[in-house]
Amino acid sequence: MYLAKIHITHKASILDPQGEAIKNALHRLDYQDVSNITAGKYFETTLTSDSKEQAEATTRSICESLLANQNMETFLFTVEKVED
Amino acid sequence: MYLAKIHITHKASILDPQGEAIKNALHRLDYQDVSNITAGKYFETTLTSDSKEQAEATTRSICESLLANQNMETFLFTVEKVED
Amino acid sequence: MKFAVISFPGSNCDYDMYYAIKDALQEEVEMISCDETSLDGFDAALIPGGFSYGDYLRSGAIAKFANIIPALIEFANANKPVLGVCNGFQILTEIGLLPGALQHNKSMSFISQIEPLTVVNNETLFTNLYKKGQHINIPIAHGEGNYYCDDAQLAELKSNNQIVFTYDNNPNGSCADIAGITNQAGNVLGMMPHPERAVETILGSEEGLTLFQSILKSFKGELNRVN
Amino acid sequence: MLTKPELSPQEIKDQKVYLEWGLTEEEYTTISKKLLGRLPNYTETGLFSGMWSEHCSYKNSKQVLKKFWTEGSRVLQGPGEGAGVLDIGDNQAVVFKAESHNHPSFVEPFQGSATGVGGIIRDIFSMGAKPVALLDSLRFGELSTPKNKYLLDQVVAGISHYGNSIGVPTIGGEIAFDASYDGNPLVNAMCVGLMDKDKLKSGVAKGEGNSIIYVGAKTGRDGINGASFASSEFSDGEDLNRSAVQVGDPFMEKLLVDACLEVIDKHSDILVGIQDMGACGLVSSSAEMASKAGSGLNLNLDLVPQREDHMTPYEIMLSESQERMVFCIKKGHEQEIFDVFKKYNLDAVTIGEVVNDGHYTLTHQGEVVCDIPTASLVDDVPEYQHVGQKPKHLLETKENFVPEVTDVAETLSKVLAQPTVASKESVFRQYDSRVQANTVVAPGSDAAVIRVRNTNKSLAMTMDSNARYIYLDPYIGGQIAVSESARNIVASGGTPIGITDCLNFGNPENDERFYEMDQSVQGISKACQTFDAPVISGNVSLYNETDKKAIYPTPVIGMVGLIEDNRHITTQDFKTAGDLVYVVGQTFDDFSGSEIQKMMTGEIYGSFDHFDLETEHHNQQLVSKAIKQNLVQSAHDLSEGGLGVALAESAFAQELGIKGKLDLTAAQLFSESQSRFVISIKPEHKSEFEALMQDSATLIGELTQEPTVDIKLADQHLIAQVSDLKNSWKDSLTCLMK
Ligand SMILES: Nc1ncnc2c1ncn2[C@@H]1O[C@H](COP(=O)(O)OP(=O)(O)O)[C@@H](O)[C@H]1O
Ligand SMILES: [Mg+2]
Repeated sequence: MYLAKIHITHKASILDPQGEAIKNALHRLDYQDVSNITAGKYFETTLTSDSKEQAEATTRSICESLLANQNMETFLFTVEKVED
Repeated sequence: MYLAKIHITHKASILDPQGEAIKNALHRLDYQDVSNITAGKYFETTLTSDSKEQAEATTRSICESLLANQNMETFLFTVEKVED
Repeated sequence: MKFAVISFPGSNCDYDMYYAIKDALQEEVEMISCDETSLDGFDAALIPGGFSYGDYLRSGAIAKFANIIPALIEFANANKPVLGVCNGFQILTEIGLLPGALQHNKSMSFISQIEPLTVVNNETLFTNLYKKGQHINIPIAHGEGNYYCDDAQLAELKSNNQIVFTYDNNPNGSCADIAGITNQAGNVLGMMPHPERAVETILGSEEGLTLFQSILKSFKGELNRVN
Repeated sequence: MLTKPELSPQEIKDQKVYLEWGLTEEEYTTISKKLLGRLPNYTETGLFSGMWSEHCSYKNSKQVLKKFWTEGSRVLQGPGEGAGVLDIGDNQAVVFKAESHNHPSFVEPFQGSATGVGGIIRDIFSMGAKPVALLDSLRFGELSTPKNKYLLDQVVAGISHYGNSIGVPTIGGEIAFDASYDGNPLVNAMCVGLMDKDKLKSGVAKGEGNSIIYVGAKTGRDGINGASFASSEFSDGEDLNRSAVQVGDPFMEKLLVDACLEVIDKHSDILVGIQDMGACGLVSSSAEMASKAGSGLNLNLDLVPQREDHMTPYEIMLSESQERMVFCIKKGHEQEIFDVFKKYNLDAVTIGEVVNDGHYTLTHQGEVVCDIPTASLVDDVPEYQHVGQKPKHLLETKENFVPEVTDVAETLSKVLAQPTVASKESVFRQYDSRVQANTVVAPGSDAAVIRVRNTNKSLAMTMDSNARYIYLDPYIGGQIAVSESARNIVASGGTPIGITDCLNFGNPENDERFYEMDQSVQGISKACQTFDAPVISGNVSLYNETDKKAIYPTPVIGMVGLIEDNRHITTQDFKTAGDLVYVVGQTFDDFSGSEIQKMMTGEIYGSFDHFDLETEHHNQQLVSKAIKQNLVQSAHDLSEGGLGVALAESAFAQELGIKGKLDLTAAQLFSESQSRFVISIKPEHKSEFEALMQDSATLIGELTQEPTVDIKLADQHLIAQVSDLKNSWKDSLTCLMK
């Protein structure tokens, strides 16, 4: 069994209203040392693939087809083998 | 300057509607080797704190007070020093 | 009786609530900003629906830090009526006046429709003019209305009679079909359906008005008891 | 595109970069030789390319738009401003407009449709009106491909996200599917607003020394020069190289609406003009405001709030970042505006001033980066005259289609399941249709209805168009589009008072496409005059072609009607067993472009031999009278699928049956003859109703508690369970989306 950890973040230049709203809230709450915050998504997937290569291929494919909106987002992932 | 990477995930015992919906979609798309997927949030924060300890304290505090709903979610973070 | 409607940036049912009190119930009502710090002089507080601060992180999450919140908690602890509808319900759970949390609808999409509900508990200050077990139709409109709490909490809600409204055909996956609950003391009600959209026949239903009339009735009863 | 170093004026000329930006050889020559007397620099060329695009200038469509009928006694503001305005009495006015966001929605369906909604809402409140309702008209390719399913899913999610969050109810619309929209979906949104008549504002910048104030969101590199892209055909593979997508922030816009309406309400005396930043962002809003008064502007781009570092003047001026507006404010009163916006936590900064020399001057980091006559951007755009040519497919003659229906119940069930006919509930349940607590008739009936608070009046509204008809006969099809809208309004108890339109067509430089646009506009205009419903606003989206294949000509009509007395509000649902059911209007063999033709043959062809605008108007007036005399229990207009579909749809809500007979063939149950309604009345009104209708209405039978449709036809006996019909109609779209 494999575990994929997937991070999805905004491309630079794309407006991130969620990050903005959180940043404003933190400043109102006086967290002055937070200079920036960006909001993204995180997924953990367990895969029953036969090999690490296959698990990686599947992970890439689901990122491209479903999890990330490539118009606006980029993704990064790692795959590791875990006990069944 | 410090960079905090924050992961917010559902507590294991709690139904994760978003993860469920994605899993169903993936199965419809015939990704049979995906046995499970959980959906979470990922934030990157830059902090101008004076020390790593302070940056960690701030990060913990914003997770507890704002970013995570501790009824349903848990958080994990790392803090590293980065170039200004 | 004097009502406060607490408006947050991004609230969009604040005026609906305001008009429900002013025009349909015909009682005194004032719109107050969440930047205020006091609820002095009010007999009931209403937290309307909408998307406070855009609801970008989690619905209600950012609203819990508004200036008015300590006053609201104090108001609730003084046993005065507090009603949160939709986003108002979400805010009440975030600030801990009500247990549990509201997750994404099971379908993951927004649902707007008229929803049949059952009045499970008609012994609250919000429901005393309904009959127990009465079926009413009230519109819902939400993306995150899937009520969640753990088993122990659910058992407690049941044994204290805190479940006030349930859905007849659970549209969003809420545990135990919950559409609305009160706190233990019974003076704080949170509900996803919108009673303020069902206060005139021309809008298709008056069955939401009964809720506001119940609040008024309890208030008057209380006044008589005190005098 | 973002990182390309700026070329010199000479390099622009030599390398002919202007062609890439959509300016033609002749246009470039006109600009450099005639208008400027020198070569335009990089920034200036960019501004011209945006402002001279079809999207901003209407250079290919003006000739046609002039043919619209825009008069009428209610018109307070016709086409030309952010939105049109009609008088509805009691010092109140209704404001509305529709806009297309086709190209952005193809590239990025969620944000594309969301920002389409955001944009049209800004048009409404920039006139001074409170937005009270949204509608959407959508076209996709067939739901047999994953891409089309994805587009539908995401477009609807985007509309729902923006409209729900900002708190404007989405109360109506339409969706149709046809292969011609493969690779070219249409996403049109309409917004309706209400205001006090005397608060009307316009987008103008005048008065030397008055301040130009920028308000709202910061400027980033979103959708730079989007208008010039929207004005060209796109080909497959383009979705790989695009500049940054525009992201909408409905929360920001909610604050912006509230702040702007506060300025209009409380600071009207110092507000000279207000306009939203739409296509071509800052340049188009500011230059249009100035050109209206023959003014010039000096703008300092360093003062423009920016979200990103190192933005160039070209990027700042042509960015299509959302949720931004421009004000022109009387000199010395700027602080009043800043104070309002501060309360809402929004940026508001003076970025320049009005000057009298007619020059549009931009400075950036101490340098003048643009100095051109304002008029050259707005008024000197060439207008192109086209001559249409009848499309080849209209010259072929083929005998009109008449379907062979062997099992009428089964056919009815199948027609009800066609995606264009089937229930759209799975879509509109995602839209908050009741926020603001004014919705009387939510989606699911004919026109939607919202009441006007504190009066006894309501507004009815609808969006309609049947592009197949227009493809087969642009002139008659255009008339039918308006007629169908009017029929929806009338069935809901209203009187049509005006329309807005979205003209979605292919490449106008192609004579056949131009013919389609020209003829359908003339048809629309004629019908508008007949119904006394002028065109008060609209939008043009041309070049809807992928790899040289054009969409069906799709002018979408958005119509608003007035209901003077709330007792006249009527819905399509049958109410009580025992009520009598009539069909108003005559049924012929009209199958050209019909749902059953497409279903049975997979193609559409044929002519329209029976449509008559006068008959249409006559029937509508009869129905309107019957409603006003309180004779009507339910009214439903007939459209796609014909009488069979309309009867079934009316029966669904209460699950009532109907028993009766009709002197029509089974096939004619699916004829799409126009000008018809299904009406139900209480039996005690029979003689009064029939006296009013004379021979325009035919009794079909009566409603029954037993939920069966039981109608004897000339050649068959239709017997079907309402629940079976309902199931095939109700679940079809959801099943197709799986
Ligand atoms: N995209 C949409 N958004 C909102 N409502 C819609 C949409 N599509 C259809 N509807 C609603 O569904 C109902 C039926 O639509 P339609 O079949 O187009 O009616 P008609 O043929 O009478 O114009 C109408 O109330 C309409 O407003
Ligand atoms: Mg209709």
